[in-house]
Amino acid sequence: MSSATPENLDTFPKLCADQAAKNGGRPAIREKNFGIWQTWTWAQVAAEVRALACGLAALGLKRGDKIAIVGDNRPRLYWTMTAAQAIGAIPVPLYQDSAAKEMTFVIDHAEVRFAMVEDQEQVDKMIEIRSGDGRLDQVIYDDARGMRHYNHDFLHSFDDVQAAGREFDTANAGFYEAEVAKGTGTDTAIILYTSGTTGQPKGVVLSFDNLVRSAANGIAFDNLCLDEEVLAYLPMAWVGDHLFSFGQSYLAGFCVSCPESSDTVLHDLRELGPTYFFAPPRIFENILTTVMIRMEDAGWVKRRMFHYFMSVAKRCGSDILDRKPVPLANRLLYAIGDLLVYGPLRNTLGFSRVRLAYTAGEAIGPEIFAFYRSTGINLKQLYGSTEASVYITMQPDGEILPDTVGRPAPEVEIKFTDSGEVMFRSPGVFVEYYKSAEATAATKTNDGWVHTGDAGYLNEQGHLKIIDRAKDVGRLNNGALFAPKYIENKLKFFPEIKEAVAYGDQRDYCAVFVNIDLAAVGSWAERNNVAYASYQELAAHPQVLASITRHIEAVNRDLSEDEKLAGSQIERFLVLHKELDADDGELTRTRKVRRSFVADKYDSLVEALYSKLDHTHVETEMTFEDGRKGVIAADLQILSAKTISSAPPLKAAS
Amino acid sequence: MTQARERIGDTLLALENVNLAFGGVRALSDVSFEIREHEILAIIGPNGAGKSSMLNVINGFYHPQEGAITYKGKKRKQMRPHEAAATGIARTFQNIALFRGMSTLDNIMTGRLLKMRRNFLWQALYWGPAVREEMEHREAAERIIDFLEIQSIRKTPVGRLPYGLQKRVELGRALAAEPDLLLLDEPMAGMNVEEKEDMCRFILDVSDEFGTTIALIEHDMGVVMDISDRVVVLDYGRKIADGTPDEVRGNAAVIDAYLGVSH
Amino acid sequence: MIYREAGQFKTSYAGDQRVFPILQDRWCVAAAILFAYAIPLLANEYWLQAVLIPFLIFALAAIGLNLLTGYCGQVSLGTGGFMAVGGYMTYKITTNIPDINIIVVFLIAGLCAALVGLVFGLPSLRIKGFYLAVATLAAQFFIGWILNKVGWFYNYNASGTITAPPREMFGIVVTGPHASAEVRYLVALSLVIVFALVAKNLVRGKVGRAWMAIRDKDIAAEIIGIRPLQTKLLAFTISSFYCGVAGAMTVFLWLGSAETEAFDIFLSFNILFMVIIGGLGSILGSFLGAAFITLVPVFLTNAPLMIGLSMPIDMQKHIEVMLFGSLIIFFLIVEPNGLARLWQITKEKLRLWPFPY
Amino acid sequence: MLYNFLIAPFLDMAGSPVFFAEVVISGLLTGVMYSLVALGFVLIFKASGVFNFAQGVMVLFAALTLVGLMERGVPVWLALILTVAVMTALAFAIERIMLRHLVNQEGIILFMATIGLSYVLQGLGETLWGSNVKRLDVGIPNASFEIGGILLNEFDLFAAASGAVLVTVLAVFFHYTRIGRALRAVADDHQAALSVGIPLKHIWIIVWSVAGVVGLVAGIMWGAKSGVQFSLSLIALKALPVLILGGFTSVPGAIVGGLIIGVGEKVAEIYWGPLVGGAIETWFAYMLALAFLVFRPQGLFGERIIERV
Repeated sequence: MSSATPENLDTFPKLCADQAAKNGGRPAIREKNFGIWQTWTWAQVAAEVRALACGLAALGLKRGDKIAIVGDNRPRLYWTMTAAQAIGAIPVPLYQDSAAKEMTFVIDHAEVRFAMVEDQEQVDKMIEIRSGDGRLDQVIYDDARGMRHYNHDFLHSFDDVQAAGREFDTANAGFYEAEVAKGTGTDTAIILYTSGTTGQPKGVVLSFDNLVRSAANGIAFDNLCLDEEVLAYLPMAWVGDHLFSFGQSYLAGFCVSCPESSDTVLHDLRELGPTYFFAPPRIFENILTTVMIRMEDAGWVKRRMFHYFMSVAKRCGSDILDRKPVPLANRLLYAIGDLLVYGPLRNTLGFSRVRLAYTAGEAIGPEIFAFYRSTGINLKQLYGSTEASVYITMQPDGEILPDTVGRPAPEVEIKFTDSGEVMFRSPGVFVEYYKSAEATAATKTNDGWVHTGDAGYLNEQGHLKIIDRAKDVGRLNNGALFAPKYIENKLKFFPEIKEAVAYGDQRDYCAVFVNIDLAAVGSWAERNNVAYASYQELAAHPQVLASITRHIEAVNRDLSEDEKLAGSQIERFLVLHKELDADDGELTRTRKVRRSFVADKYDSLVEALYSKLDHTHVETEMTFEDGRKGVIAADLQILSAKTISSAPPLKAAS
Repeated sequence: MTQARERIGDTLLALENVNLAFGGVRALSDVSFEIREHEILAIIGPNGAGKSSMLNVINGFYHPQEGAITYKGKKRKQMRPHEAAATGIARTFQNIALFRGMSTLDNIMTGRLLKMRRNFLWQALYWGPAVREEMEHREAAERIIDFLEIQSIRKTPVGRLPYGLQKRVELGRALAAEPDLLLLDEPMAGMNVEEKEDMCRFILDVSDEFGTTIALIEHDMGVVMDISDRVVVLDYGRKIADGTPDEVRGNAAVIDAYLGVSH
Repeated sequence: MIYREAGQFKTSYAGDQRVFPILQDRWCVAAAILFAYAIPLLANEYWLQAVLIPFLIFALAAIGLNLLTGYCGQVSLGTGGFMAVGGYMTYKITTNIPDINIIVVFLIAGLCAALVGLVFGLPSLRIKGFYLAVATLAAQFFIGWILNKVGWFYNYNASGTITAPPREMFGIVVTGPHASAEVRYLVALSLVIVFALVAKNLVRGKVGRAWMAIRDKDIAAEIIGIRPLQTKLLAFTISSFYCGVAGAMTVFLWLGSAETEAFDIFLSFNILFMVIIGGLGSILGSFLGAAFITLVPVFLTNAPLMIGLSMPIDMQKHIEVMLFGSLIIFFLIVEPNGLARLWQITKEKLRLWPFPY
Repeated sequence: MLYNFLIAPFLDMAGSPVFFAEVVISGLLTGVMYSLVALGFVLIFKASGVFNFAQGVMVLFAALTLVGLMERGVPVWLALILTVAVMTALAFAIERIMLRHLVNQEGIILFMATIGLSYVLQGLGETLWGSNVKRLDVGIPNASFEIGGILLNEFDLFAAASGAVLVTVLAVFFHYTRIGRALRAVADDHQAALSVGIPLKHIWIIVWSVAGVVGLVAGIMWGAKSGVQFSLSLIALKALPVLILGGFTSVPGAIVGGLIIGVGEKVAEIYWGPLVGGAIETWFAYMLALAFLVFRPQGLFGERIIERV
């Protein structure tokens, strides 16, 4: 596959037709449904898209109209994107777990006229949204289950729309081809709303050129080919899924598979055995945690064998993957380990065939990263953003530095502001924030450079290292540099710690909130016969607190070795009585901590951290799983951690 | 919950003066009622009222000494249960009667057996028409699995499933036969609130999506009042009331039977 | 551990319902079959004649009985009788019409046995469990008696023994005194492979499901529309067909000549042991069980020689019987679900390796 | 042909009633012996649900032990006591080594285990006492005499009498002792038996011991009549049709069934046997029982099963 795209294949509808012509008989998309992987070839996809596009046109979708797409990853929803683009409409995918209220904002802001939704759950939201003031002209649904008695005249089933489309197509021969031909690379391909850590979501407008060029560059960089297997399980509204599961598939022609449901992703992953896999660090972390927990329950022989070979892998696994010279003895041991442990492990996790795995979005723990690489999974990091059509920097094969995010991707330039903020310029740079020129101007300069908002630097090998959000990097009152996210990530690398929130900017010292990981700590409790009735009780258990203290102190040791950050070691901390939750607004939908929101919500706790108190009382409102709200109260202990003076290593060196 | 029940149609099955006795024990005395197309009919009554016997009579497992059964407009002669099944009657059981050695999928596939036509010689070769037939029915079974949301236990031996799921699989097996009349013997017995809600939803969905006529026995009055179109009340083998949930609720005889006043 | 299932996904129901859906299993089975065909190059006459040929024949009979007992839940103690029908009918047909291909004769004899099985299956409609098991003994004894009493079955020869006459296929002698053990082994192997596949086909589809339904809950089975009599009779018929073919093979591919005593009740018991020890309701188990029951006596006979122990021959015989009985009891206690279950557990472990669950 | 089968035998019977009576009586007496063996089966099946195929070998084993002891000069009375002790010890061992580990297994597994047990007992008995045919003489008189023209044998009468005594003793045991009542309870419901206060394993040891003693009696009778050898264990195969006729759980059934089979077999053998070439006793009993079962599936004394769903 060449990276250069022929001029006339500048939109996805055109690419779709091209794939249908070139690879018509090859699988294009699969969905696990009714027990098997139902498969559509490129030729079938092209026909489906055509029927749908004509049907949408027949329903009144016009060039320039927006169509919301809401649901889990489903072939029909992906086709809707292409179908809409074919007739010049703009798809606006929404996060499927958003509440109707959150969706209303986007639907209003983007002036969405049509919605293509997955099932009854989403249809109900659309009906609610529409009941306001006549937004949304037409709503189309994929799965009719439970909607037998819905008789709203704006509701249409996918099948009906396609049937109408086929009639329309026959009646208006040449319409579809003409519409597709009208599209050009500079047209808007999609508007992706980023959830944003603060404020209202912004609609990132990406053109076909942005996406097609970026996708092609990614394909060239990693030699992606026709035979890749990809599992599409991340939200369709997220740029990564759009590029990996949609854009690159249309360019390279590989097949994308949709899991049966969000509950069966891990099982489906195991069945499918993708060759090209993307997951945020959180997922790799969860998988590793489960691996460790499951191994704890194995017999001692197996456990010993596992740990022995994991140590072998730690010693030489990454080097073998990177094709570096490794002593023969280690190579042999690794080969045995591959037979006994790594191979089976990859198999049970579904990574047997992974040629290329990426993680991005946040920093991944070095231990976690090393675990995957040493067991023979080519896991790499990339650094990207919606505004860049994903790629900013990527780790090239064989050149993996765990604490960096790699070299600039093809055709990407990067530079740094005086304050250390990373900026980039590339063909993927977004067109604008939809209907907010002001925000666009604040992010994108006139000559096409974009502010990332992240602080970082290039190391001597030319790899980018990200420290923190530029605006979050602050200073303690004593002038020491304070990078909260850097500290939080270091803490989160411990399996027992699920989330951490660090405070310190313009304070006397650094202090943190910690969230325990229920799975990891719960399993520990079970193994050690520690009884607990609730999350809250477990979080306050003295042994848990002791173990968290040890972790904090370990982080302090790490920090003490960093010249710049040695001054911001953690002095006081507490373990929160409830899990930070997106439903309570404490996390974003992509599960990033909203630091200032949390600080406001728990201001009494923050103050307690900076007081002399050794415990404090708190009452918190929370949302339960069934959507009810309630208040929980707790007495929290405030603990102190040892800090390490940073001077000795430097002095010893001099 | 009973929207669009205007589609309730003619009588599907009518029982007239049915009498059933075992040795000297009378199980049913002179019971008459009818089941109408597309409706959900609940049969209620205290323990030992003859409810299960009623279902057993309908599907041909017990043969009443007296009385007539008219099904689909024709007077039915005495028949064996498998003959009744062939006329479109399927049922579930009070004490789960799944095939414990088989997987969920296989259990549901047994519900399709009546519809499979190829003989064993084709099967022995597992070739051509036999395979095609097998695949068609697998697809039908998968639709039921999807409908009942039991995808994740497709290949699990049913013996290992928790009680609530077993009940669901049993419903699936009955549905697989695409019955005209579905008999459910205490479909929600022993379930927790959440499982009951699921089961109610499935029963209503079955009625909605497939238009199946359903007769069910249930003890949970809340459920009965919620989902049924009509209720028949039995006590000591006799019918003491028959009507809409609201009518039955106010019936003095029913109240007596449940409070044990009149006996 | 050896499994690499990731990526072996199914895009059609046909793929999902294959006999061996996992690639590695298919390789193993293919390798095993190849090896089985290569065995004559490695094994000597003794092994073929005393171990491998009887193993194959017993495996076939065990599959037959497993269809009836393991899948359809009807216990039968008449296996020996049905095998005898197969043996005698083959003799009768091939001595009277020598031109019919001997394999075809096996099949016809199997059909005769099937017919007899059908008749003796009739009581299964009314009686169940041990009553039925004992009733099938009637078949065992009656068949043995009638084959002995009616000279027609053994062509009125003086000794009452049936002897396999030489018969050729493709110019190679496959039965009779001059047929080599290798040839007989290969013929038996091919027949067993074909019939094992047919059995698997039967049990994985409609017929097998109906049988298992009857086995697991006969009342529920009838209520969902399965006709109990037809289903049970089909099981008896097919099971007896398998036993009949196995009986024909016993005489023609293994013993060379036989009397009804070769098919006595202890043979019936032994086949039932194979089914139980191998695993009820498993075709693979039938093979494992047959291997166990065939190999244990061979081992017990040879073990004292191997460790240099010598004792009076009758004493050794008694001890053998005792150990055989003890082993069976031991095995039933340790794994009442049979070797197939053991294999299944092992396989599950291998698939999950290195995880314990 | 039809005449030979359907009419001639009956004419023969009518033609010589004394001979017919002798045949019937000898059948009844053989039937008593069948009953004795069947009784052992029923006891164990009733109390533990085990279809004990090894009952036949237990008969052999008991007889072998008795003969073996007597051959070594042990007096009859002591040999009898010792044999009873051995059978009890055997019951104990069986419970300990085998049954205890097979609790809650399916009937067929238990049945197969008893076939295994029969191999063990057979091997053990023959290893200990040798496999040659032995004569058993415990001093039962064996003279013939005539009553009303019918020839009778003292031995047979003695056997019938012992059978009757044994049955009576058992009946008393079951009805009037605490253990007996517990045994009956356990047949109906294991839980109920526990509430009587006797542990299941004791119950099992007791029934197996009793079955061993019953086996000993049967062994003495059969052994004295036809010598003690391996074929004695095949007597079990004779008792099986009795079981399906009388019902697996019915003591009266075992007795009546035994008598029916004994008479039926004898009569058939004498009057029809020659017509088909003889040796029909291997299967006749089965066919008789089978024919019977088709009309009454639960056996003579079994309870009618009302199936419920």
